[in-house]
Amino acid sequence: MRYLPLTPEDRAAMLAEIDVRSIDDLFVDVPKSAQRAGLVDLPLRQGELEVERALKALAAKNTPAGSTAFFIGAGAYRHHVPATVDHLIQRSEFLTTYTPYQPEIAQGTLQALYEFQTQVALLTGMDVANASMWDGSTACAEAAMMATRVTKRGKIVASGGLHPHYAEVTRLICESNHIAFAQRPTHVDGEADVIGEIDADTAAVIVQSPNFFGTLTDVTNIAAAAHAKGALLIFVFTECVSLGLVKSPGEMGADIAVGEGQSIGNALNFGGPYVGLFATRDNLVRQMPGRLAGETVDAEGKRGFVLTLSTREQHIRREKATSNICTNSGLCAMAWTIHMTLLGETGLRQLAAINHQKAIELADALSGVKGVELLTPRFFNEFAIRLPNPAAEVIEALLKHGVMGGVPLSRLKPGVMDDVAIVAATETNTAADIQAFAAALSKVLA
Amino acid sequence: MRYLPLTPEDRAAMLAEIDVRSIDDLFVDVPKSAQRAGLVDLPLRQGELEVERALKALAAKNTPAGSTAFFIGAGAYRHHVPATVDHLIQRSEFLTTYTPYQPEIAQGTLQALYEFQTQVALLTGMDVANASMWDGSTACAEAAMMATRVTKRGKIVASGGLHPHYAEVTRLICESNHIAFAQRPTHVDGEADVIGEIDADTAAVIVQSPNFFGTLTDVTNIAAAAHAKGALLIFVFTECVSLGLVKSPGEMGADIAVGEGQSIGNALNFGGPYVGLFATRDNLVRQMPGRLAGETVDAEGKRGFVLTLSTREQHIRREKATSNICTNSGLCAMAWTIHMTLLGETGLRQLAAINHQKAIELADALSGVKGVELLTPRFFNEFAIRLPNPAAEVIEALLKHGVMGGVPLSRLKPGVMDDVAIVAATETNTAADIQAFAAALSKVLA
Amino acid sequence: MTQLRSTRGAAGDYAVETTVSGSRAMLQAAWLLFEYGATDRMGVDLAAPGNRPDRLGGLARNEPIGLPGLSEPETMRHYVRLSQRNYAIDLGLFPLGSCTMKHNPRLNERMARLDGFADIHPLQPQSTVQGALELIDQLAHWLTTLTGMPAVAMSPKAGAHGELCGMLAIRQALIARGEDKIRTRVLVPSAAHGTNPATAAACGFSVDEVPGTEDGRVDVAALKAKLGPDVAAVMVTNPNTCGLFERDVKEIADAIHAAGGYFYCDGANYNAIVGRVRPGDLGVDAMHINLHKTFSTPHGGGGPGAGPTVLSEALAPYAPTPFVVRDGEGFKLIEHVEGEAGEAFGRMVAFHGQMGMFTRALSYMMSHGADGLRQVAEDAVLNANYVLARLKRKFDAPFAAAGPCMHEALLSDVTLKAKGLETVDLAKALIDEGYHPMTVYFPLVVHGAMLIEPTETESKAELDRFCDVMLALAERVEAGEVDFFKTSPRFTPVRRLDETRAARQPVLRWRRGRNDDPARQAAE
Amino acid sequence: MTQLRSTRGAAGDYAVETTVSGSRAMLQAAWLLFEYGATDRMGVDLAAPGNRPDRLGGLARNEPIGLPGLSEPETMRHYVRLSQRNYAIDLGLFPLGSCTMKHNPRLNERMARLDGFADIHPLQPQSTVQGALELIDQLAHWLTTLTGMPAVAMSPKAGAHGELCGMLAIRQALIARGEDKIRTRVLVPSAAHGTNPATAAACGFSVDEVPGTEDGRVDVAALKAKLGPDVAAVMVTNPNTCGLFERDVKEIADAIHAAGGYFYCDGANYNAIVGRVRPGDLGVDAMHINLHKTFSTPHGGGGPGAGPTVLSEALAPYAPTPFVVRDGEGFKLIEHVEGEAGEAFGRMVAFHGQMGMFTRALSYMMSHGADGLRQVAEDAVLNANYVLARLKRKFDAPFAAAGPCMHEALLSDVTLKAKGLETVDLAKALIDEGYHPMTVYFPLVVHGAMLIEPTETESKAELDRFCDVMLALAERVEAGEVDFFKTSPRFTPVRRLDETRAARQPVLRWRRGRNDDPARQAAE
Ligand SMILES: Cc1ncc(COP(=O)(O)O)c(C=O)c1O
Ligand SMILES: Cc1ncc(COP(=O)(O)O)c(C=O)c1O
Repeated sequence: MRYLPLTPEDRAAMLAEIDVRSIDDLFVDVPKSAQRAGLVDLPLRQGELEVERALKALAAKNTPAGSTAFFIGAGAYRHHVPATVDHLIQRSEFLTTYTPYQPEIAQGTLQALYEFQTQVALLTGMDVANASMWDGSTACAEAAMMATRVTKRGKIVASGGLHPHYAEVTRLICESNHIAFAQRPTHVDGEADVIGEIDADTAAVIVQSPNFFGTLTDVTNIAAAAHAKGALLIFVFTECVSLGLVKSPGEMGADIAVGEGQSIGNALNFGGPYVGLFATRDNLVRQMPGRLAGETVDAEGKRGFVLTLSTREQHIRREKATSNICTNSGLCAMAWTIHMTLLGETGLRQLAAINHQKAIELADALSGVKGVELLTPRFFNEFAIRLPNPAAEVIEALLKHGVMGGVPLSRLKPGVMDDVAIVAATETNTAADIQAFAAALSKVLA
Repeated sequence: MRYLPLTPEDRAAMLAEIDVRSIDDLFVDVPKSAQRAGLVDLPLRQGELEVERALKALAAKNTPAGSTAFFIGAGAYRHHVPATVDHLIQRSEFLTTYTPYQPEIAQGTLQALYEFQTQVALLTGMDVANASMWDGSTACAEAAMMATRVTKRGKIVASGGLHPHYAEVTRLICESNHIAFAQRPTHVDGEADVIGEIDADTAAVIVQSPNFFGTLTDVTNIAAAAHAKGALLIFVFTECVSLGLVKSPGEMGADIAVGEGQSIGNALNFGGPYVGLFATRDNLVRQMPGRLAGETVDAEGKRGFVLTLSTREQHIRREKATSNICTNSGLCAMAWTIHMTLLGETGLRQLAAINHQKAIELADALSGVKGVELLTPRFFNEFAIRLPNPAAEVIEALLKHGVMGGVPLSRLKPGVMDDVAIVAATETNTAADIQAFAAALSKVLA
Repeated sequence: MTQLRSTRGAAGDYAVETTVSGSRAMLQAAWLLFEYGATDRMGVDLAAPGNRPDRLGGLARNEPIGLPGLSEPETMRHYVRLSQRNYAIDLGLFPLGSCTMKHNPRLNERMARLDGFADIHPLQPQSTVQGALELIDQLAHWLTTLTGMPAVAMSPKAGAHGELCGMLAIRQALIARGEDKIRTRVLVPSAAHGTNPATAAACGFSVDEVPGTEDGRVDVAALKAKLGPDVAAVMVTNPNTCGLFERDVKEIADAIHAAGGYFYCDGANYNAIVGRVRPGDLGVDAMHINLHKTFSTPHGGGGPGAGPTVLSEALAPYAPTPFVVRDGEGFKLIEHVEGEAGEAFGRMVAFHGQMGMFTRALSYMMSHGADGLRQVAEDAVLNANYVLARLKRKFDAPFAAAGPCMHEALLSDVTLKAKGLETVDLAKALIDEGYHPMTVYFPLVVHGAMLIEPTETESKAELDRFCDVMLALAERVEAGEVDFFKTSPRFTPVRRLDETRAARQPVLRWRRGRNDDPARQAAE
Repeated sequence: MTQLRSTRGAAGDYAVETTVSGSRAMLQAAWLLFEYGATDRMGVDLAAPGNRPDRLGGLARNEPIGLPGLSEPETMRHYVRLSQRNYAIDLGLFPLGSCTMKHNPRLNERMARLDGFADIHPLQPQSTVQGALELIDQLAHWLTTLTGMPAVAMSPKAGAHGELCGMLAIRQALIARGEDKIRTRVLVPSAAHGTNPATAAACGFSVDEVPGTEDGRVDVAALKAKLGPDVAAVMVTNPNTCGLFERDVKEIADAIHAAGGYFYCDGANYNAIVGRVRPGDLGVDAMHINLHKTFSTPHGGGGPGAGPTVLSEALAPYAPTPFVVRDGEGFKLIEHVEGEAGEAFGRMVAFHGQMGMFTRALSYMMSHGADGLRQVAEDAVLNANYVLARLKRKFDAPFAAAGPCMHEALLSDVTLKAKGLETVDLAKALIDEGYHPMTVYFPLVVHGAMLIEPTETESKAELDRFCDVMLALAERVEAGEVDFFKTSPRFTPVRRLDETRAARQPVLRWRRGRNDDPARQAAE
């Protein structure tokens, strides 16, 4: 087998050195009844050619986003990732290395993470960021748990605009830990709605901007209200490109900013792997989950980087750790930081501006279709529309016109606002795509 | 522009340091009349996204071989190249380096070339090989010229089975150098035909096996005949995988073995870049064209590699050089040597056996189609068939059945044997492909 | 200016010449991005945005962000240079015990990047992603068949997330039984990986540590003694973190089941038994599988991974959403707790899990097949035992008498301590010899532990070279060459790093002026 | 065994510790494939071949071949380790004059690998490759528009092959004029690249060398004096190999035309003028364009490249086969000399040229556009002049007074010679500083020439660092630190290599027993 270097002669020599007769002698500790003599009932080994053929056949059963006029967002966004990014993250030295536990031979990863942390902190306007979480939704749940540790309180309040998956994930973790999780009713433009729910046991409020309906919210007042009651403000974003154009959570008073980083550097990948971004204020860093790269010096006084503050982590603190996370999203973070380096501030701002303009163009085009109502008052690159028919049916019908026209809200929140679809535009959409969408929608609704 | 790091401020500062006022001052030596003020009439710069979109649209106008039942060979062969190969040749250190003129920082390329040379020598059964030529056809022409230098004679005799393109290229170079080029008439199985043409002025005979019609020939007697008259035998191959299964040119008495290496490590690429293999005997090495890596030691006695015997080459010997080649096919040679390392002798033999068996299967299947005659008596993975209709028409008709069923001889040799097609099979063809071909051919000929 | 100096006082007396550039031949100087990037530089060309009036509702960003950019060529160099400061499997042996650093085939990378897998959105209409759902179903089939378990939850993002999945399924089962308020204690062996107790705590259980025996296994008697009506589960790693198979695994399973609890098995070491032993035959209720360990998806410098979690009949009904079911000729993704997923404990993550890792893992499994995977386990175990056999001559192997090891060999620091050295010193000397050190100081139950996992993708020749080096270093230990070890590594881009300083005075991000390169500051 | 030793006698007194493994931290030992591969090992899994009786006609191979194989993980390591012994553009400045080592965008790599370009056979029916033909046509359009020439031959495989193309077109034109037997002499300046005389000779011309002037240009008077009825062509490089623009290019063109010959322009340095100056406006009859220089296709350690050759009205009819023509809505590939290609001089290569390079080059051109390409030329020239301005203070720049340089700056070894040093010594010291040396000893017309081509993809900061290093080294030259230079490089995987020995006792391949590693032999 091509991945296995041992030859039959090697194996024989090694068994002799170990002083056993056969490989079975090395498995003596396995209960007899659990020893399987034969092979499991699965196909035998195959060459690259055969495996590639089979997997390509599976891939061919999917419709790539890029082969359609594509307008789905709702937490994952189709952006153009420069070829340089994918080239670099495939370098053996990044791809096939481990968590940088031996810093002297992992300065590459460590410096890149240190730079990543700095970029995330700058982008969110926060003091400090960690080296990545699994994705935006688990980052959100971790933020909630962190808030309970910081405040020693037992309740989390979430807005009705929080991404439904994020809410489900966070609710699950909270409730498993006997933390109350109160989510406000679904609302296109109601982030401030959380204020009334804040009480003396509230650890944090979770608000999202742009929220699930694409609505932008100035959370400054919400943060003030939370702080007045000793609660933290957790700011969630699912489209990190928005931060190139809109006020940062730091600026608006967030204590923890978490979100999905997929938009920068990472492909859609049917939902994963993605990269959770997690940033907070300096004074909260010791309650932060996840790995942290930090600066130090070597024996000669030269600058170098190491993983640090690991007494927060499971491998040191065990059941008292700030999180159970171990393997994170290292390579996705690497992709993120490389893409962000290519953009720089000017590029990011321009990319964000393009996204916003495309979304406006799309909103105008769709609003012009009879029966379509634009629901989102302020948006970045995504908004909700109300349709005259159930959104799921409309979206399905659009498919036949080569258009993937968003996500029906009912897919994520069954039973609520069946006639609403969430629609996103990015720099990858051409004017022709937008026209095709509007035209197809007219036909479908006709 | 993303590839240009200079900023406007940089440019100003640099002009100041150079002590000129504007960039135009640096172009003062260009005649005024040739200075162009404006831009040439071509599109302006575009981002990655736009360029990718445009080029993907062009690519989509082609039919990839892999999307059909594919049986074209005739000098370029569709083989499976392991993913490892393409990954490795894309490493910055191989991809973006130059000819290893500074050996202390080019040991990677140099050692790989030394290994490549050794592998080519082993495969061909020759003493020594160079570091690659542009492709098989130019290697063939170079071999002819080398033979004239070695023998100081003025005539080259080529078999009628030599690949028509190779013959054209070699004829052109010979005739430009006032060397007579005598090619025997086209013949499916007539390599030995050259013997009668050898005279006292013959520098070399060029024979091919498998030849253009796929026919295998034992050239031992031809070599003996050439040697008897003081001429060299140049052995040509276009399918280097064949050497895993059949006798090597070295074994059969060749003085120079040249051929196309594309089959190993390299994609079809619509004809290029490919990699010319060039091997010869030790005593002829100083007349060899192309670069050579050789072993030496460093100042501490450690083994190392350098480019050597460069007094043969244009940059030293100028008009007396053995060739004008400079840039060669380095990275394709790298791909070749990596693929060959993955195969090893056992793998190469097995790959060759699969190819041969697929070709037999195909020959049997096609012979079973009414009106089709198998012309090639002994073959490796390619053979000629005679069709009842003009081959070009049949091939065209097969397309509609999703079959690329070989090459009509008329495409390469117009006017000769219009009813003959050259058909190849490789490990990439499934039994279903072969059946599809036979079935489609039946229909087309019905 | 250029200067000859001997700065290595602390590191031994090695005369060193510095360079003007700060680079040394191919080892290029690597500045921080922030030290030479600029906010107005970039490595992209973007179309001009349109100019319709914005719809940001006054939320436009006014303040500068401060994100530096670089041109594309500079970006390329920045990261290529950084990359060369990393060790990697592709460079040499990476015998990190418990981490399973095996060869990562590039076929898998190629497959994961097919447009049909990489360029599909998790919320596309299901009719347009049938191939993706089929792939998940196929992978699930491989995993359940290999493990002999009836069900698998595919969405966990990593091993620890899989642990969470298993423990939440257990909690849900307890809720169904009305015992969730009672059964709140989870037993975890002292040798367990940190994620086990952390996970148990992360979903609200209390953790009770079970001691180990002299021979590196769970103390079954002690475990039984701790069982009771408040115990929800035991979390046992098998093969365990000492590299041994828990001989009494069935007894443990029976005992916890008899006590009304569940058996969570940490499957991080499943690579030692894949294709040969089925956890389903051992009484396991839940076990995560690190696709990034057993099934070769790359570790990427820390992630991403994937932690599909197989579940017993008892727990299968509580598997989280989403999951894939067959639906006539096609496949359906069930995304909500209601309806077909009625008893599901909920959702662990946005969308459907680590598709990119699924593709890679399936590509690996199909390449190996049933035969190859069994060979994987056998060669992994053979390689570890071979290393153990060679090294135990010069190192203390605390459990070498306790039966063969599985996929990893465990040593202690006894021989080092005797000479005033520590495990870390040996590790740093190994670095100079061109090897990534083994896992050090884990498991905690062995003093100065060195856990060596060669994996099946190492050749005998490579293992012999490694053992030769280890034995040669052991001789230097015996010779008491303390200074040599304490000043290692010396051939690395940076020397031994001050981790204490990093933790005491944390500098977790760059800030202009506040933390420029100390060497540079000194030079100025 | 490990040993402390000081072996660097010849290289200065640097105490060095060897390792047991032969590796040094991340610099891994790299054996020859033949020293550890085996003929029965492999890194592929292949299906079982069928078993029909063979049709080889008794030609089956019986003797062993001797080709070693490695498993896939070992293969990966072998080449990753080798790769790290290479310098590359992606690592740092690579200022090889005349070679144009500029940034190689990865977009181009991605585009060239699209199935629609990479997985098409050159002999597929033309109806199935219309996109490929269109791409060739588009690229031809860019090249002819940029150069202002009416036609371009696309099939040449490299620059030298393009030279051959141009010279064969000239020969064909002479044949058409009935003058091929008369006009057999080609004038080539003494500063020309070796491929120029070699190419002229390779197609049967005799070469007559034209001297240069004091200021680094062609001696026009001398050239004119050599013109005559037997002259077929002049081959002039412009910008020339001294990095200067041939001011009198039009006079040269007029003179050769008046004398009945043709003007071949070596376009290797076209990158200095692309988008700003059109060779078509200078009287050029033929000029090759190295896509691997001006248009950024990677050099790949020596190749492949591509050398499309633009042709004047006079030569266009003789362009070689194959070529692409528009055919209604589509495109047609003309493959034979007969018919539409009636006057073509013939075929230079199998198939149709370097498609893989065409895709990359077009991707680069489209990215830059007309505006970007002009900026390419300007920045390339600016960068070179900047380096020249800074370096001429400490180095002899023989033609600095002869006007601005174009894309490359030329120095001589005057200051080195004065201290008993040579160009090679400076080059090797540069290596230690992390730079690839400039082109050395070319052009031949300058003693110990150092030809520095930074290209436009270098930042000012990088150029400043490079100049700082050069100037610091110049100080060490002045200080007469001969030993320092002669023992450079010292930070490389191997020290200075003995090239003389390699040429005197050529060892051009590995043979068992005959050439094992000398260091190993000594050790045994
Ligand atoms: C024994 C053991 N359990 C659990 C884990 C956690 O797995 P992951 O890192 O994928 O979250 C690890 C990882 O190192 C491990 O070694
Ligand atoms: C001036 C000049 N002419 C011609 C060539 C030959 O080009 P190629 O190497 O592509 O054959 C070169 C290449 O170095 C060159 O610098």
